[in-house]
Amino acid sequence: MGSVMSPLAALEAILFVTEAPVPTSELAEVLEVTPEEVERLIEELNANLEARDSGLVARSTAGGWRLYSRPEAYPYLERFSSSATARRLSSAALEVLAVVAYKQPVSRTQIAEIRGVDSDSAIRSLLRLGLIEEAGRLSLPGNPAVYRTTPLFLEKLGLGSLAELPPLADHVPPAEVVGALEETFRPGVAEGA
Amino acid sequence: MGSVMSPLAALEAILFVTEAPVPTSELAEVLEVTPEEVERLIEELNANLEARDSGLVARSTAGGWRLYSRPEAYPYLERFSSSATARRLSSAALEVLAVVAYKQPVSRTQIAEIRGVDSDSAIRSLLRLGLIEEAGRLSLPGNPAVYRTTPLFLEKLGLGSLAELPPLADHVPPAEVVGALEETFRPGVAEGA
Amino acid sequence: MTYHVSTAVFEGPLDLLLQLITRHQVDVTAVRLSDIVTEYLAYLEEMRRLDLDVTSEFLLIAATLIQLKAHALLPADAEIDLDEELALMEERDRLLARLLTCVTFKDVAVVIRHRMQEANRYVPRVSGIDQEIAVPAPEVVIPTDAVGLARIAAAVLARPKDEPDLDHLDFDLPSVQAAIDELRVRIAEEVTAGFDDLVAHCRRPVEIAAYFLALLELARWGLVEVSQEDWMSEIVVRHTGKDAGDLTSEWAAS
Repeated sequence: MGSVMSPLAALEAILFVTEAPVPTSELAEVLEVTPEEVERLIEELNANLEARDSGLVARSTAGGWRLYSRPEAYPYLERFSSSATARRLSSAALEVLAVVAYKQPVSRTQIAEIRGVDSDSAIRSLLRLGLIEEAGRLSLPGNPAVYRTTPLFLEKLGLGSLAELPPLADHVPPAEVVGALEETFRPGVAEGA
Repeated sequence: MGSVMSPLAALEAILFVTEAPVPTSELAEVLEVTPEEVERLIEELNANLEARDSGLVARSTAGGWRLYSRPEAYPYLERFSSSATARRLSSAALEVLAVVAYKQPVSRTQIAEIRGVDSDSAIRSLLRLGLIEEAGRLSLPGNPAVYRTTPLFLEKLGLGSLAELPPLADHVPPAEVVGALEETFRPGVAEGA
Repeated sequence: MTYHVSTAVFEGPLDLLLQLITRHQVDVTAVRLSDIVTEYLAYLEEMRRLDLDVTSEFLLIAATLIQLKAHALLPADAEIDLDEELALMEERDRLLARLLTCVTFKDVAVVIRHRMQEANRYVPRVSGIDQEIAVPAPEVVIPTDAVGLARIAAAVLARPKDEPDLDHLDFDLPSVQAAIDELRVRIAEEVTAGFDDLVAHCRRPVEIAAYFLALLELARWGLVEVSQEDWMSEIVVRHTGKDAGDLTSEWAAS
């Protein structure tokens, strides 16, 4: 084997060592080929991986490409090491994450207002896990920080961008639930039996 | 639940995610095959990698197996390491940098203790980017390295010396945690385990 | 009158209110306001008794609820103060809007969890570049200034160590339902088996506990008979020959 490597092999090596998804344009620059050629190489790589019964797959998340183990390998990885497998978020942390995802940039107080409960510990947890980050400060007393989601959040959700989040409108309660709630809290209606 | 995976594909996935070489015996246990079968599977894996013009190779080092990028990929990785993705500082790396800046010299274990999560990959990143460096070793079991910031770090932040770092006390949010600050970090004690 | 207040888990006043409403909606379409108010107040009382943190927010919502209830009880021809009426309507609308927002985000959080679980099964490599790259350190961009770094350091170092943060812990509890399914198959094949053999593959005590719970459930359904000569001897499990078809236990959901 000589010392020159095919662009296909070089692409795989880069997607292997990277610590975050790599945009197509950047891959094109490093490999000195066109972005179209990068897309074609990635297709070829995935076809090869599939054909050779590989445990790996190249995926596009957070606006870039990266190698991942196939989901079917997950049970083995769980058995192999607990650090390789993700920690599960509490429902409080998930709710805060949902609020930040759709309302960013959003402050601590605004999050607490929406959830109706103090959310500091969940926010700390998400900051530590790198799923949200500070996005500046408000010019209000105490200069409260506002938060936004990180590229890691997109990667962990397998999303290309925030635009791919499911529309919030799809999750507003259906009309009959809203109607029942309104009925319940309507003043001036005598209590029925 | 996904479909079942072949031991060959599972082996590749494990050698892909691992951060340290995995001994044959451990692979045998996780894959539920004999050690001889593991050796055979690794041979098959390397034959497959070669056949599909992969940028990766399974190699045995330090008593175990792991996937590595091929040496021929070096020129590409060199170019990649100065690309935007490779030099972007993650929020985890930024946190580690902040800890090292204010607590130097500080060890891997102490950093993990302070942050509450494993920080090895962030430390590696900062070392590679030349923002921190080894500052000696502790006389403790395993002789763990301690880290300090580099002149490049000062230059990047526009500081003349470490003495010009803003005092930490100015940025501790609530008064009651100030006391806990010193409590958090006790050199030597943290390193005990 | 007596109220049995179970130890429900709720996060804050909105969450409590939502849970009370959902519970009532199980059997009736329109929820009776007075039931909700009564129960909400009962919880408040219980929380005070247990010395739990009853914030002003709990009280504010209680006050709105009581006002709405009082208003609903007034005879239709009673004289009303228009200003008060409007203020109450505003309060009510605000409460409704908050409830709806809260429900919406709870709902979408479930979707996010699902997507994360799916995506989590794809594991990336995190070790970075192994080869010693012999080029000068690349131009790194530090996305903050010295003051920003001080702020980050202060925040990291101030993390309380005495209250362990359990928010991200995955207890990785074994599934009792899975244990039930597995035991049903095995006991039908083996007819008689010792409990120790049935759990021989378990690695952690908590897994054995899951199988034990599963065993109790199977015994309750009459699918197995369980005997033990004395408290130190082996638990013997015998198939009764019954097959109750597709049973779902209360564990199925968890």
